[in-house]
Amino acid sequence: MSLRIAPFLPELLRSLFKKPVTVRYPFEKTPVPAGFRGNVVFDPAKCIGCNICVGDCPAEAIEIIRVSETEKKFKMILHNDRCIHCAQCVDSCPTKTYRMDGEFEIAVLNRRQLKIEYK
Amino acid sequence: MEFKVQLGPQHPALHEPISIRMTLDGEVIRDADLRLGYNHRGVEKLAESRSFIQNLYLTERICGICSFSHQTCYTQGVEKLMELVPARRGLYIRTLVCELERVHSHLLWLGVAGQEAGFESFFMYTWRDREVVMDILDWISGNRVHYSMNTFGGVRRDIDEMQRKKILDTLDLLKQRTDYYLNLAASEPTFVGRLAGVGKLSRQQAIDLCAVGPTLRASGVPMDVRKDDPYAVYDEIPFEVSTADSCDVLGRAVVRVKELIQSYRIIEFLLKNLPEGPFKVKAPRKVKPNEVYSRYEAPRGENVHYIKSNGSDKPERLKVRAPTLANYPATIAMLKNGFIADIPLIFAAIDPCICCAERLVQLDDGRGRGRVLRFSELRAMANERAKKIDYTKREIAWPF
Amino acid sequence: MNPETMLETILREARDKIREAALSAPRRIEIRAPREHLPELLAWLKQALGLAHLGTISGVDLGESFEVLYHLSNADGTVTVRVQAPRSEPRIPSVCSVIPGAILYERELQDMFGLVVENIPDPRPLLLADDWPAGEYPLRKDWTFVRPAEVIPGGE
Amino acid sequence: MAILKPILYLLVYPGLLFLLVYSTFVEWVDRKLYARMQNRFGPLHTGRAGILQPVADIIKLFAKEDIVPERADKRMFSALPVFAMAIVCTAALYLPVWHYQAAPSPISFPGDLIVVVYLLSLPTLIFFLAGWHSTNFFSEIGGVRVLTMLFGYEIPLLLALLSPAVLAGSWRLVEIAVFYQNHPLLMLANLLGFLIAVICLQAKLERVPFDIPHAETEIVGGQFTEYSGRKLAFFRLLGDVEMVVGAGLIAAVFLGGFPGGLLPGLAWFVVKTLFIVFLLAALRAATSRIRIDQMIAFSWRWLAPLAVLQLFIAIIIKGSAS
Repeated sequence: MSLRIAPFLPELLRSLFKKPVTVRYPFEKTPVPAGFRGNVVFDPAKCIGCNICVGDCPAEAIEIIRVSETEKKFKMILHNDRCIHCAQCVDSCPTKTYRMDGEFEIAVLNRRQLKIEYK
Repeated sequence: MEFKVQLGPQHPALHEPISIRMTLDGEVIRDADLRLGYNHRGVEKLAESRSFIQNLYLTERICGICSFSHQTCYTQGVEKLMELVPARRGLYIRTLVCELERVHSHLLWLGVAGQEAGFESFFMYTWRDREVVMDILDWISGNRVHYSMNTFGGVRRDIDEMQRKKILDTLDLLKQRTDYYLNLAASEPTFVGRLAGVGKLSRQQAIDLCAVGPTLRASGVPMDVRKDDPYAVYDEIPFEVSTADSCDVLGRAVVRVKELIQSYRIIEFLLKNLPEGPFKVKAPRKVKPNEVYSRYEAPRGENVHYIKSNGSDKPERLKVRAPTLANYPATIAMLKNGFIADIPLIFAAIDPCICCAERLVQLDDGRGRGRVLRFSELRAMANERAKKIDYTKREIAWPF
Repeated sequence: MNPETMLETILREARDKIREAALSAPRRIEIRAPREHLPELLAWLKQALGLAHLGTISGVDLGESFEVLYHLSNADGTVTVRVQAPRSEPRIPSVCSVIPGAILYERELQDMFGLVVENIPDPRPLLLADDWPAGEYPLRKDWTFVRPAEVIPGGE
Repeated sequence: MAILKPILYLLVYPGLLFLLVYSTFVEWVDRKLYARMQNRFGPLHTGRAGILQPVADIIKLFAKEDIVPERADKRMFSALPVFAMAIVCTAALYLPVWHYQAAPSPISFPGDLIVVVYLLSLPTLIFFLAGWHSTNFFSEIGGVRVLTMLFGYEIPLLLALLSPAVLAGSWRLVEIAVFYQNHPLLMLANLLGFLIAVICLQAKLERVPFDIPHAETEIVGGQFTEYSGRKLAFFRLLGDVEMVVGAGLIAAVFLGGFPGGLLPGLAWFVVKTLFIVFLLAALRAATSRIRIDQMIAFSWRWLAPLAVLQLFIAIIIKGSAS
């Protein structure tokens, strides 16, 4: 291929009259895809306390605590500051207790606010 | 007169920390040395205390750009240890994501090459079109960077008919744009002038220094793990290994663009021949004592994982060798007798991924100190240290 | 040349340099060799079988001894050369004279396992920090990392 | 009144006030054009369509901490940005915007073309000194590159500016401009020289493809590596003012100046300088940075001979006309 003078120029000049492709993010948002892995959501009613998710979680972000001695009731503490959003808990759970939502703006100023309790 | 200079670990041309120490003679580099170790995370040691499933996500996080490469390399190694035959549809989808990742990585590289050469418009355009691939990966896997698609025995998500059609449609746009960039990069005089003849690495040098990937292939050695040691379903797919004979940065760019075109062919083949059936099979949790040497052709070259199991659910040893580490000796050879102006290009031409290459031991990560340093304290520490250094004005050669 | 003929050639012509050799998996050959003849063996493999590409050098801590694996590849397969060095005398010869690209892997071995690579052209530490204490080799099994308690910045 | 006019001239138009305001506007235009050519928005949020973004950048820099390296020559280090700014602003006063032959400007004199070119090459020297006095390796390399590049583009620029002057038979900017207003067709004779001058101006402004002295991927910030805060703000503003003055000079010499007195002259000034800024922005977008040896080779192999050719064309036309 031979060298030409300013081969890029036609495309550049065309772009001058096109709408920019930049998404003005905080003002307009693109929708997240259907299978997006956002925050972990836990359904305490379905949990059987098998603790597979605790063992499989690569980030050690899940704690399952038994609420009462007599009943099979559990609560989950999610350390969202450690969570890496891999959704392994969704795959590992035998009773489909977990799902992922589409939220991605989860940054906060205080890290402690990311500790979430599901009862 | 010669003088010694240190580039990095913080430098605008280096997107990640690495230090190049050079002996300069005016603008010419006489000698170069690399200092590594600014980005240690202790992945290999950590992997020994994690279960196989947890390591799936640990290996993925060795690198951001080639996350799927490391994960796939690890996954297929563990599958061999488990003596597990993955589902065929799963393997097709896995290969599809591999190739999509290659496309996104090579488009990214084209942009980086443009940026390092000061060709900002080229950078903006290639990255704009890279978003198309990122969107495809987004549809398939849910997220843009860490796809988390692999699991032992197949993949975690199926792709449906609509996604298949959508990918095939967008592929045409990508093909067209890649052709345009190939023409553009090969005909813009200032860009070609910067790339041609820079960073020479002869065929023999490339082989001796164990270079991998496009760096090796641009020196005329047709080594590609996909052909030499086929994994996943590459033995069923028709494609060609791209090489170039010019042994310089331009050759490496050409190899990458040719690979892009091959990748489009592969993606098209995969989508048209996608077999029916399950996309994953059930995997055992424990692994028999054995060892495996898993190879994978990442966008940057041959990626290697050596995994040894001891019968428990944790690996005995996981050794990771990322392509960038293998290319460092070749980089030093390329830097010698080059110009300062060529450093960013030569360095970018191996497509360095420093966080990939360094993954070993962590000493203190700030968190381990038990206290958090304030900015003022850091500054006081730096001043304290600076006072101890004897600054005598360097003797500098007048270059004329 | 397929892996089977490669194995035959190795068994036939390099008998004196190896202990045993076998096919371990498809396209994978394993050779056990004494560490003394390592550079000669690698030079022979490179010259006779074209095994010029060193994938990596993996070190494994077996307790009593260290195992060092040299993964060599050509277009037909991968040959893993396995040598052992006892913990009391952790020395292996350098292969940089045969394969110059091995230098970084050998330096990494020195850092991580405390193996002494004899005749290495460049013995400086590769990956560890400048103020890393001497005699600590992180990838040995007896080196354990105690994870410090997590501190969340910002106080209670 | 007789005193008021020079004061207005110095401080308001085309002096300091106009120059500073207009140069920030020109920077905005340049950034916006560059961004739109790359399919981006460019500055967007400060002011209407980001028009105040350059001002905001300068204000931000003024508010930042100002660090002088310990080993640097402190007086030189601090004085250089102010010197450079003063020199370029002085050069602006010679541009024939307000004054015409009927009412010449207070400082216009026969031969001011040479003075403007000279004043415009002084900042280059100051860049070199700034780099050299920073005692930083990257600054020194940048400073040396600045000087090396000066030898590349200065001669072609001077030769290219000479040919319209030869054709007009004067060395005074006003007279050159008036000559081409009266003979607009002769402007075409200088087309080649105009293109050379635009390319050389790009090199003088150290913009892509000639941003070699402060190529950030190679030598960080070049001669400005150690500069921060107010001093860096001065250097940044200097670049914008230099762009206005350079564009104004080329417009005055090649494009027939700014006829019609105060307001039409102002309009012409804006139109013609923006046209040149557009050319500069397009050149910046369409090329990649070249190496210093390639730059020198290019300017001596192509620019200088072509500028000489242009000069011959001018002399031949001049000879055949008289």
